[in-house]
Amino acid sequence: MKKFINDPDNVVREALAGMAAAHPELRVDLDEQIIVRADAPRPGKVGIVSGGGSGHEPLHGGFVGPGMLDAACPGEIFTSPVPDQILAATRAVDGGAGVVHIVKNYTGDVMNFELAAEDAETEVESVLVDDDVAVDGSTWTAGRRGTGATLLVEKIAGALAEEGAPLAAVAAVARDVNARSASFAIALTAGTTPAAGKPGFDLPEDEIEVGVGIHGEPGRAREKLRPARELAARIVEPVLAAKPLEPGSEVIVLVNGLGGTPLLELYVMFDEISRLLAAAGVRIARSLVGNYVTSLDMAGMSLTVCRVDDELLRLWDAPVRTAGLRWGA
Amino acid sequence: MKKFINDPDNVVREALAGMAAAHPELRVDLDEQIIVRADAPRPGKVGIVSGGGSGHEPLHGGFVGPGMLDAACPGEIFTSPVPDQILAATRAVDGGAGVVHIVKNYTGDVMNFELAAEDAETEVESVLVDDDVAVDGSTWTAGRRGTGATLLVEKIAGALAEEGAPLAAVAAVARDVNARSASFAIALTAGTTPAAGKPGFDLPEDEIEVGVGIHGEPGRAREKLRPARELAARIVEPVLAAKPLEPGSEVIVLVNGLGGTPLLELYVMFDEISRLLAAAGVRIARSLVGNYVTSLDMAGMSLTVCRVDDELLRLWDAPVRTAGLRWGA
Amino acid sequence: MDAALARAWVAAVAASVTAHAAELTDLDAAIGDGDHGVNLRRGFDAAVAALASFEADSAGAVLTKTGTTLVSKVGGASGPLYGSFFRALGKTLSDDPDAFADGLRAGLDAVVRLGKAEPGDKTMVDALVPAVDAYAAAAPSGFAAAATAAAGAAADGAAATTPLQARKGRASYLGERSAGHQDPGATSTALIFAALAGLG
Amino acid sequence: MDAALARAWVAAVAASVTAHAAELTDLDAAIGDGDHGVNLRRGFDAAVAALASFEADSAGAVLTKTGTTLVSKVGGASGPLYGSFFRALGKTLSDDPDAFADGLRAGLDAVVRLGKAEPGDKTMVDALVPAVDAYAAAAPSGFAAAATAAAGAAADGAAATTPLQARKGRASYLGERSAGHQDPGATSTALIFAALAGLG
Ligand SMILES: Nc1ncnc2c1ncn2[C@@H]1O[C@H](COP(=O)(O)OP(=O)(O)O)[C@@H](O)[C@H]1O
Ligand SMILES: Nc1ncnc2c1ncn2[C@@H]1O[C@H](COP(=O)(O)OP(=O)(O)O)[C@@H](O)[C@H]1O
Ligand SMILES: [Mg+2]
Ligand SMILES: [Mg+2]
Ligand SMILES: [Mg+2]
Ligand SMILES: [Mg+2]
Repeated sequence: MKKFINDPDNVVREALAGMAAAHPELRVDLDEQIIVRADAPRPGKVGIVSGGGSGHEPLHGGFVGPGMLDAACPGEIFTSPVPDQILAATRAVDGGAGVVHIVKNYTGDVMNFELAAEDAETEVESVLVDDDVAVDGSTWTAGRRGTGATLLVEKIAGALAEEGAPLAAVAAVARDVNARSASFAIALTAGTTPAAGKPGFDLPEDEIEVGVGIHGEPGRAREKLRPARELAARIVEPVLAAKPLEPGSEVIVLVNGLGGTPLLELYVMFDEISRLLAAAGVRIARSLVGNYVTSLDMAGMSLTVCRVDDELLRLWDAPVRTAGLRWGA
Repeated sequence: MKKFINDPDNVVREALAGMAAAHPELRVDLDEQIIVRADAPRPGKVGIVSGGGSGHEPLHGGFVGPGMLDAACPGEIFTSPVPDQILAATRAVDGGAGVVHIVKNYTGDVMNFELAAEDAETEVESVLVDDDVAVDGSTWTAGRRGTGATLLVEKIAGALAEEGAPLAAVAAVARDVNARSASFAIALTAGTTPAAGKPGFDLPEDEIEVGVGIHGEPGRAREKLRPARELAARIVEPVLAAKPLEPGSEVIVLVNGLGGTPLLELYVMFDEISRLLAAAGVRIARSLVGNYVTSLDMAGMSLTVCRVDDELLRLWDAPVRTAGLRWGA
Repeated sequence: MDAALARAWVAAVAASVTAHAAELTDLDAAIGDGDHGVNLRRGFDAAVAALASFEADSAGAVLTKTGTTLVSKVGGASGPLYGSFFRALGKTLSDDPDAFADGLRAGLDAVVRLGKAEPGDKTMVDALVPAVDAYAAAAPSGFAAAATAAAGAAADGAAATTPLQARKGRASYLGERSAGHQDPGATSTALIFAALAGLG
Repeated sequence: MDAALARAWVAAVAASVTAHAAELTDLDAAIGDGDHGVNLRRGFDAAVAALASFEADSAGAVLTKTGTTLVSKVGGASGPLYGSFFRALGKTLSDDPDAFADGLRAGLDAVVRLGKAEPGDKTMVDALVPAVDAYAAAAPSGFAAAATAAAGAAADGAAATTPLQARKGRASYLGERSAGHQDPGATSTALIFAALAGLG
């Protein structure tokens, strides 16, 4: 394993210290292990807290700031945060209007956020993100995973909260964005966690994992590597199957790198994907191409498509000022 | 080789098509192979053109837009653009006030930009970027390479040009930023070009290349992998040796990923580097942590330090609206 | 169970998960995210450290503290689950230090309440249920015999997860591909009961 | 040299750089950026394509067009250098179709003017200089003999770059580590002269 680390056990803490040094506009509490917007809590504003395992940067810490999250609580790598962190973050952003927890649907995240919400001194609305259509939502699984749509949920809910909307409305728009979103991912290589010290799985030179999540786990199936055009079709098909889009639908598209894939290749994929969506009569209203919801150094990409209306687009376009996403401010 | 591509020969063209689809606010000319700001040419505004081989994304195409570049001309992967492209870009942004060419100091880039400048119908000022202090600038080499400082030069010159400054002033500030900057890079693994299909060099699990550039070439020396703390010292030392900084100096720091290194690790390195700079009495006025000047999927990072004054900071802080760098707009 | 035995158990579990950390992590890498060994090592090391400065004269207090520490330090799925297990066990023992079988049952109930897994879902529950049952059945023969029976049942339960397809936790995302691998959480449950048996 | 022979030469170079693309790329990967083979294949394929629709009855026009196409299609260091070489050669032949030795000299001068490399810098110049000299020396014996002499000298010149430390181009960044590898550009120069000799 070759990584810029000192000790696998301290990576998250040291990276947090780095964030603190790089972003004086954030309040980073190394003891509580949380990242908080400098001006939190804002009286009367609904607080938005998210968090999850580390290794997905810029998610979530890179999305703390005006127009998006009020706080993030990063767990150890690929390990959900503990209730203490979540509680500390909830307290730090509680401006008296309640707090939304944006929780990616993983057993560990759900349970830890649940324990924290039970102990919270303010009203908490938990919003589950479960956009990954590679996993079916039947009782045979822990349910769909939360992946790329998390960014959209955080951005749009963050914009509404910034406008002063009440708790129920912020939670509702977050759930709405999740319900409108579908994601699917492909990995070309496994990522390496500092603790494991070796790739999560081995893949032959001509094989890929299809339907992977963002925790280095193998996907739903192993398939042959194919040209970008065919991979794009492989990825668009389940997304459209899960959330059929009528011709004329407007969508936000996120072509997201999993950490080890060059931007150049993400744009090649965006080219293919945009053709396929156009062929399906879908209009790309907004798009984002880059590494946003990563899985350490995994080579691969995910597609997230979210059907939007004018109000959601307005909230998407609203100013946001964070380390990882910034416009209009 | 595992990549999201169709055909190695078409990657650059297809990625450009993807940029065109993802960024309707840009004008992408697939025939001329250039990316141009939608409102170019702006009468009376100095045009800024940069370019170089592809594989360094978001550099340069991701830096086209208000407050930064007016046009970029991406060459084939790791291959400088040809004079025709550069000329087309120069024409497209010529608003009558002359055009600045920002050229990274590589033999191929220098010669191709030179041929284009000879044929240009407008006044052209060429600015060479040569910040990589791993290479000595003696007559024994082609001179120092242009790497991370390119981003700073493009940002600051772009801000001044946006304000309507004349050609000589824009070129002068660009040269000044370059002169104030020093960079040094370390690679943990080699990147893979689509054409070569295999990593540019082999590295044992416990070795790194020190003093690498951004074209997959081996570095100045092969050394043992060490903890982040020691690697930070290894990288800060030559930078400070090349551009000694008096205690109290203010700097912009860019901790830049080479493409295959997780953001988490870049923040660990930023933590270490900021401590070393603080110990040297240097004040980090602004910083940027992320993948900006990449070398495909190379795992590694570079440090760029640029000593600034109030005027340079003002220009750095000025609004910029591009795919890869955005604030205040 | 008294405080000293409870402390010894926690210390033995900490030693065991440290010794088996790589194995647990490898099992988790195969069908999960490769952190189970690290998670438990971090958690039980923290529990041992917390207990070192914790004055308690009852097993109930020791195990409740252990559970609270696990919840605060582990994260992931196993943190709240094992944390709740030890908290519920500790609470039962605080009421009645001799009700170890009941305490184990309360711990199991807490795990099921939180995680909603059933036997056969390929989780720690597949080791926990037979272990708790075996302990209860053998309890009349005394602690040592009951702990030994529980350890054997937990090991068998863990081994029996191998052919199963997971229906809970991260392994469920793999669908049929989760079959053929032993569940990491069931494996660590077996270690916890082996440590208990080792006290006897 | 007439137009047909010039076309045949360019076609032969295109075939040769295609056949040797991997080798050139490997040489460039060792001390450069691994694109020299791809660059030249792209450039000479484009030259062949451009010539197919280019009506020209003189070697001068054919080679000037070749040079212009290389400049427009190759990029990198080798594009402007080889482009200038062929343009200068073509221009000389346009004035005097028999002045091939002078044309080569003019091409070499153009390369040196643009790239400022001296012999011993470990560049294409190390193959070009001996090739141009050898051609001039053997020119009295006729084209075939001169081309053969030039090809041999270019190959020797290319081989002689191996021990050198580069002082120009990307390989110079490697310092001492550039020694021990043959220069890719000198190698492609040898291919260009081998193609010339093959026409005879
Ligand atoms: N819903 C559940 N109920 C009971 N046990 C579960 C449940 N989900 C997961 N587990 C157990 O947790 C183990 C994984 O723990 P760990 O790797 O530490 O957490 P994570 O899955 O969050 O990375 C699994 O092997 C399984 O035994
Ligand atoms: N200044 C120079 N003068 C002459 N030849 C040069 C010079 N710089 C580089 N070269 C030649 O160019 C070759 C590399 O060409 P190529 O790989 O196509 O371009 P790049 O170096 O831009 O990737 C080198 O092997 C060398 O022979
Ligand atoms: Mg985990
Ligand atoms: Mg090149
Ligand atoms: Mg796990
Ligand atoms: Mg090259």
